Amino acid sequence: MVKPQLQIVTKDSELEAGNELGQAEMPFAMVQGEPMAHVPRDLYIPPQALEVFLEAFEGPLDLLLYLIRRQNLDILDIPLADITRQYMNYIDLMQDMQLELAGEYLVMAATLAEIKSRMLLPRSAEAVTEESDPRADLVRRLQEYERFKAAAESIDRLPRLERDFWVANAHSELRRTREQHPPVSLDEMISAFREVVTRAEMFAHHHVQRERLSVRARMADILVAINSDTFVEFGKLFNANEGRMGVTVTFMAILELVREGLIDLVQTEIYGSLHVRSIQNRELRLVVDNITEEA
Amino acid sequence: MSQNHIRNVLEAALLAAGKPLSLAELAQLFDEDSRPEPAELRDGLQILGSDYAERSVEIKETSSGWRIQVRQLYAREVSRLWPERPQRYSRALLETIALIAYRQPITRAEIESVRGVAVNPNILKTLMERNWVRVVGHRDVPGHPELLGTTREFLDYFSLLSIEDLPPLAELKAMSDLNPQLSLPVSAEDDSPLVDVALLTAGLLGEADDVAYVSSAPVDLSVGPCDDDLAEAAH
Amino acid sequence: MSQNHIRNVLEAALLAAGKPLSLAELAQLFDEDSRPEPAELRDGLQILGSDYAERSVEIKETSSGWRIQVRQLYAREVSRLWPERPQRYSRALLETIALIAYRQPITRAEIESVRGVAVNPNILKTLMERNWVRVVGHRDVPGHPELLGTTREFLDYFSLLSIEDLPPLAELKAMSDLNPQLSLPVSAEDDSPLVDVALLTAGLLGEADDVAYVSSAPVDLSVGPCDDDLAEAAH
Repeated sequence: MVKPQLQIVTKDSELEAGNELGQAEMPFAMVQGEPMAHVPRDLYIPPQALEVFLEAFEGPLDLLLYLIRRQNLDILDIPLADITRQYMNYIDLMQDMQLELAGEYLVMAATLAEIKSRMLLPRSAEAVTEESDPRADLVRRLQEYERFKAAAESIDRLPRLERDFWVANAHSELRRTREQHPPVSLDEMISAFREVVTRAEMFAHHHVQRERLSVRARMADILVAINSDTFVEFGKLFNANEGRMGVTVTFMAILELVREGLIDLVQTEIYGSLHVRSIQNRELRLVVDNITEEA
Repeated sequence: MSQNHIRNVLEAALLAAGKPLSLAELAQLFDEDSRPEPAELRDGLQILGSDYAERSVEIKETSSGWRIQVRQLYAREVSRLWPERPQRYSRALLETIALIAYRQPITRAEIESVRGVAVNPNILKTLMERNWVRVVGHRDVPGHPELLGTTREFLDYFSLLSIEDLPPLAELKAMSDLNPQLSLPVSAEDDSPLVDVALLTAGLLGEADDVAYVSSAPVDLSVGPCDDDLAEAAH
Repeated sequence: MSQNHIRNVLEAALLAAGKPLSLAELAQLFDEDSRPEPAELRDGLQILGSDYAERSVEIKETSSGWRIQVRQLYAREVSRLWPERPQRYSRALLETIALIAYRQPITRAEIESVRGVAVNPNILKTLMERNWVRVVGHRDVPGHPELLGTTREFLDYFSLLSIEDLPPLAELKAMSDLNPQLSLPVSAEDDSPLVDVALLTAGLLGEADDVAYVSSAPVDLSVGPCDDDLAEAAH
């Protein structure tokens, strides 16, 4: 098993590291050994949040809209070069982080590059009409998408059943006696189950790529959650809402921490509950793979 | 038949059914020889509604008929019955249903082209299982893709009488709306409207912003007759 | 708090629930700082009952609490709501009952995560009305979601003595035959250990109590590589 790059940095070495990198200019991510310092400041996203960030977008149009709206720009008058550069930066960042990127994002990158190159070409005055503005089609798509994005939000705000109001129901004995229940065969039910399991398996494959959870990130989370003064109940470290995979990642993270001698796992009685305590010295500061945890 | 009796049969049926009932279904409730006229049924529903004026429920007409529903006023209290928070719909699902609702009949490919991403099959499945969306036909193009539309259940869920009751879509603006800005007299900075050859050698994604503006700025676009074309193209 | 308000909240909840609610459940509906005493609740129910004197419904106390029910007087009319011939169950319903049977106890969210689509509340309602499914407890996670299980009636219907008599899933297991080599030992390029697909597919057929496994396994943990433990846990 490859040892995760988890290191304990003492105060001294932390100072060294600080001097070397410059406290303010600390790279926020290491990609293939290179600090990612070239990404503009306004693009800063903590690496762990990047996946969440990517999932926050419904696709390339949504990402473009975000870039435009963030600067209070009008869709009709996009500074294309600027927006294209920002868009490319995000794409590069996502690829560097090895996030699975939907092909649509790359298609949009190509489209932007094409529009931009067309805008660089000199055109005769007569030929320049709105139609020939290379941005026109993109603008139309952005506007159209934005309309439906807004429509989706307004549908979400409509009062709806089971959230804002409920259908009134009164008990009726008749319902029981009158309603005919359709017959179901055992075979029918088993084949339904077989199908759902098969489908779930396919779904699982699809999901894994989107929700890769890093064990190292989880190790950091755990170390943040516990301290050396008090014991934390083992079970409290797990969040059942994350499902089997999340629980497993947490479990693996705990195993790693035990192996690294970073935490203490204590069981006071047989079959009693387990408790976890950090055994790191309070003088020490943990640096997980160059991701600095803000104190 | 007394109005009170009609009112009570309507109330009994609506509360027992727990779903909207159409006037035709309501009429079926009564014995054949004393079946009220639609007007009488409407009167009965009206009376029921005014009886409920001070109550926790109201009578509401939705797409597939009439139903009695608990007023939104009591949502805070009633929702405590179900500690699990109500289901939230993902943006992808909401955008998909919005496109189907406003643009129906629509194919999956058309949804994808507006949203710019592939439609997750699970979303369509959820929408169909909820009976919000159904296949209403096939487009007469190669492959005969399915045309999707919304159902009455969808309208019922959001308490809408018809699809026209959906919130209006935002207006589209044509690019020429911005032309006054673009056609301003050329400023001192960029008084050379011609593109410098050197700029062409600049990296594709380099500092070419100005060029982009210059090349589209000097022409007076406001006379262009293309507003309509664009608006049309957008439809 | 006004009697009217109490009465309306009670009515709203009873009609929204469509099933009996106990005095304790009814008390929970109100804000903590203005929660009525049991006596006040009883008064509210009393008032509701007398309001219904001339109506199609009545309020009734049953073993599990209070409910609003349609008066027998309207049985003839109301019975016309329901068709004589049975309809068929949807695929979605069959998959839901199958999952509840094989994976019980299971929450609605868990069903949704396996099926990949939202569970239509009407499906659970139908299954509960048929008395095939019941709430067997609550999962000890935020929101305390209901755990669903099958009933004796369900077993009786299929002539099963116990849930173990359901046909084994041997073939299913063979199908998703999981690779015991979880990708814990990571490759050189990618030193961030990612969870393998096998883990997840294993989850499909496993039990949901990972934590229980985890907490009973810790003795060996310090020893070293945990592949085996994990593979076991995954089973």
